[in-house]
Amino acid sequence: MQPVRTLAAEGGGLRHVAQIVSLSEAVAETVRDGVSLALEGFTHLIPFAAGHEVLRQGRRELELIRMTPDILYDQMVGVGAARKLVFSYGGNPGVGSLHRFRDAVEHGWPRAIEVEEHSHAGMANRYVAGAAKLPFAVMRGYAGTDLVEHTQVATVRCPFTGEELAAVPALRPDVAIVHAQESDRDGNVQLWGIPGVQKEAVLAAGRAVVTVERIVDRLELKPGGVVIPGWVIDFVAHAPGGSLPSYALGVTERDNDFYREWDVISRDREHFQGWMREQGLLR
Amino acid sequence: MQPVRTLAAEGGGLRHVAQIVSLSEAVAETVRDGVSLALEGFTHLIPFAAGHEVLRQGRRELELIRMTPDILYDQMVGVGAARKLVFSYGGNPGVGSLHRFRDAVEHGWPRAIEVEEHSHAGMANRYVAGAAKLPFAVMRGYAGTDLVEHTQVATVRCPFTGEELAAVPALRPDVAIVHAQESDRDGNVQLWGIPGVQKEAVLAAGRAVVTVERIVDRLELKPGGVVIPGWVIDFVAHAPGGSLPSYALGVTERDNDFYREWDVISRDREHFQGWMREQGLLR
Amino acid sequence: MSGLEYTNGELQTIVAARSLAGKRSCFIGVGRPSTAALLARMVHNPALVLVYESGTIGAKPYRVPLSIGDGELAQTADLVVSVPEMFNYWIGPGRVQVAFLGAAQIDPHANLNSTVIGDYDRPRTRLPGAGGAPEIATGCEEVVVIAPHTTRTFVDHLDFKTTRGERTTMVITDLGVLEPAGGALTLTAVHPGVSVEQVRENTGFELRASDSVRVSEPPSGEELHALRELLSR
Amino acid sequence: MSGLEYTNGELQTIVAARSLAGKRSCFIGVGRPSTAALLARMVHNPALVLVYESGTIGAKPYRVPLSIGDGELAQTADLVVSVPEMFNYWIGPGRVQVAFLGAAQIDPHANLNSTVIGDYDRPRTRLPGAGGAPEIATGCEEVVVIAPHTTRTFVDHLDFKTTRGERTTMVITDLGVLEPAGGALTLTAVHPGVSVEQVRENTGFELRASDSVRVSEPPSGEELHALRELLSR
Repeated sequence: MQPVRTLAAEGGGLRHVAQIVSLSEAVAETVRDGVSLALEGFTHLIPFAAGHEVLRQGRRELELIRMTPDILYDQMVGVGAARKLVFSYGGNPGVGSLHRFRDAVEHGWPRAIEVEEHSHAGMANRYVAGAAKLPFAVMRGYAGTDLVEHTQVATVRCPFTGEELAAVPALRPDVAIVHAQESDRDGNVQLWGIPGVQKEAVLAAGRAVVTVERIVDRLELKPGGVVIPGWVIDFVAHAPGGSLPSYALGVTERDNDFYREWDVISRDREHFQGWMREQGLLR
Repeated sequence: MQPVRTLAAEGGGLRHVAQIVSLSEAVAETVRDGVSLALEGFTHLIPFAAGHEVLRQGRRELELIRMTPDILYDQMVGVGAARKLVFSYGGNPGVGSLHRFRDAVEHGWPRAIEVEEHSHAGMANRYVAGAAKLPFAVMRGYAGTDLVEHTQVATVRCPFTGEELAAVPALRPDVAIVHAQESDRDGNVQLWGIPGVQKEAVLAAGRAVVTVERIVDRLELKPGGVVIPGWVIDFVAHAPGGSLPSYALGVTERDNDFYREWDVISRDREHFQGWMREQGLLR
Repeated sequence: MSGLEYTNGELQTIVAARSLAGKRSCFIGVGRPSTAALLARMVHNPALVLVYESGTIGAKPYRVPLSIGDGELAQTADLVVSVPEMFNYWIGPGRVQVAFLGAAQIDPHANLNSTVIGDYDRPRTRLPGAGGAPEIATGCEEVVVIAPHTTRTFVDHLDFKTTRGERTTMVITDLGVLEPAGGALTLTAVHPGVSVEQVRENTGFELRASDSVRVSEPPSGEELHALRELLSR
Repeated sequence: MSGLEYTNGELQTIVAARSLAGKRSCFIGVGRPSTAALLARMVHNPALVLVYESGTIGAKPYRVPLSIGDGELAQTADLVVSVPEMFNYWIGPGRVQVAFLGAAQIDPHANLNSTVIGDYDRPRTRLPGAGGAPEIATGCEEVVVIAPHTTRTFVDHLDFKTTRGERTTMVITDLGVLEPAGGALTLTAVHPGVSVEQVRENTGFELRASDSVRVSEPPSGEELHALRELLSR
């Protein structure tokens, strides 16, 4: 792997052609203390390796954005890397609670954390608006729930029918990182299987990083393949197995046992810290 | 081909499972005089056979909706089947004018026709709103153009930033007909190549018909394949070559010569009528 | 009456599966709802379309998935769509008929709480949050809630109203079945061996019972066999 | 100076192709814009990303396509997206750098008319309409207009303002090149053998000329050969 042609950035939101770099370079170049950071992947293709690299580099005060925080954000919140969490479902899917997330919200351990929560439909539409560079999205939802008082949502009236609808503000993370099965040497990326909101997250973000299972000479379009061209990505990094214990369809398998095991590891503060230290994710 | 299991229609916008019927049955069951009818397909997969069947059945007073009227609507407008045309680009792509469309608008021949025009972005977002069953869509556009005075567009203000944006009303055609490469025997449809707004048109419409090149035992997902499940389709009809002189990627080829020839056929009223009679499209 | 031994949890799943007979499509999360929907496809309704919020429509999993995004769901689905498309084109417009939802708290109007126990800003228990529930509950035609029957779950006032209850047609618990009547959830069935009194004791609000409370049909041999076979996969 | 024979139409295409040197992506319609963009990929900028509103991004057609939806565009594209996605995720947010547009009328501010000649309700000539142009012209960073140079095309007042001219950086005609300066299109170059006076005679508004009107570089042998080869495919 070597860097590909790089064109100077110009105005208008156009980006460089993606550079293929190491994961540590990609993270060091984009993720600074205090940024808003979206690591997306809906159950599938969760960018664990990238999130762990953020922790290895010791980043703190992050605004972490993710529809489904999952184990990855439980780990990041648990070591105190997050100032704020923006999300729509903070559970360990099929297992139960995210204990570190709960501990942070319930007891402020290891630090207090600001929470902004939405419904899935709200978060998805916030990403859609961000990808379209519109300031907001219109949807039916939120009305009649207590979410209205506790999150960023407003109403707009349809100018044709008079119906009142919900408006959610665009999500524009400083940085988005997603994981995909493959890229070519120009940083064009393909992912397949459950696509989640990864394309939207990349397009909504100020800077985008994609970690990939493999780098190939030429992308062959797959059934269900979602292609993201290299010129809307800043960095591509080779990170085989980079979504484990989540999975990359056709390449790795979800480690369901680890999802269950996490319930035990994360339940206790010291057990959690010990495990994170062993993994080099906490100093 | 035989009808598949049909469940009784119930409330809530849920439909029957698609019935596989002949093209003439599909059109007779759905297209009545006066309906709003969207025949979609963006250059690719234009449902010519279905549109011709509408003419063979003598339907009139139609509100014809299509982003790019193309030869098909030139034919339908030219025989006087349309009361109104809703569109965004009325040209013969790469060739020039649609002469029958022009004659109708410029001279009211063979009848006066009401016109409602939008930009492509506006039409596309109108279909998106229709598919989502929202009353309108928000976009940037229209502002500062004369379209504002001559079409259905309004403004909404972003409740978060105060920015004023364009609002376009949802499109909800009574009937949508699209063409696809294949369906299975349950009426699940797959199309690939340029997908246009076909999925949106089907989902936005009150009733939906899909004509297909072939009916197979089992759909195999193709690269770029867009699947529309049979339970949001009313009728599937076998119509091989049904998008010619447009094309179905991988099955038929675009008849570019006919697109050029149409310029000659359509330029003159009598030549046009003679040709349409020969084809059985005008009595 | 089969005379078979079973748990009330098993019967709860079986009753939920029965509610999907004759239905066209069902939106499901993980856990018991997923088990019930797979059981429905095995026993009552092989054509039932399963929809998971991960974007898999028409999934045909052989095993009960641990997560809503398991690979098997994508591989067996009729189509797989993005999350925005799932909510905007499929859930929102009401294209999915029945939704199975769970909750930590349920009030007499079938409103649900899955956000916090206690005060929002200083919660006693922070729950996972809304997920897809608010828009699923207003988008789908019918909502079936599946929940354990305790006084902690069935409460007079929710600590947080995450999801509206207007479209709820049935609440299936390990003790019986509640249905809305006259604006409030009403006990319409008890599982065999459960008394109305026992259900009331486990309900945190004043529970009305219908004039003729039914007794749930116990599991048939086929149902029980299929359920156990499914869970052993 | 090559001394080669060529038409001003050929030079117009070649000048348009040159404008794409160093650019990253270009939105193109059919006809001369398509020819120019393909020529740019052959001669000046093999990495240029071609975007057609049919949804094909990174198309690499061997022949000049007749329609924006020809099969070859889909088959050679890096990705193919739906029309809504094209406008909402790619054009609207400004991800495409340059747009080539045509028009039936152009005013001094580079506003374009492609809707009607004459009154809207009783048009003398009904044109195709807006298509993608209004949002392309406000979404892309730079707009290059390619048009024939006649008094019918360059007019003081448009019969219909279809598309706004603020982002237009260049109008390339068969007589020369106009660029915005001080709020109005100004003649900055004439093609070889064309006088400033001749351009003025063919412009329906008072045309300013820059202090130093350049003469367009005539086609190089490579450019002319590539263009003719392209059109013979």
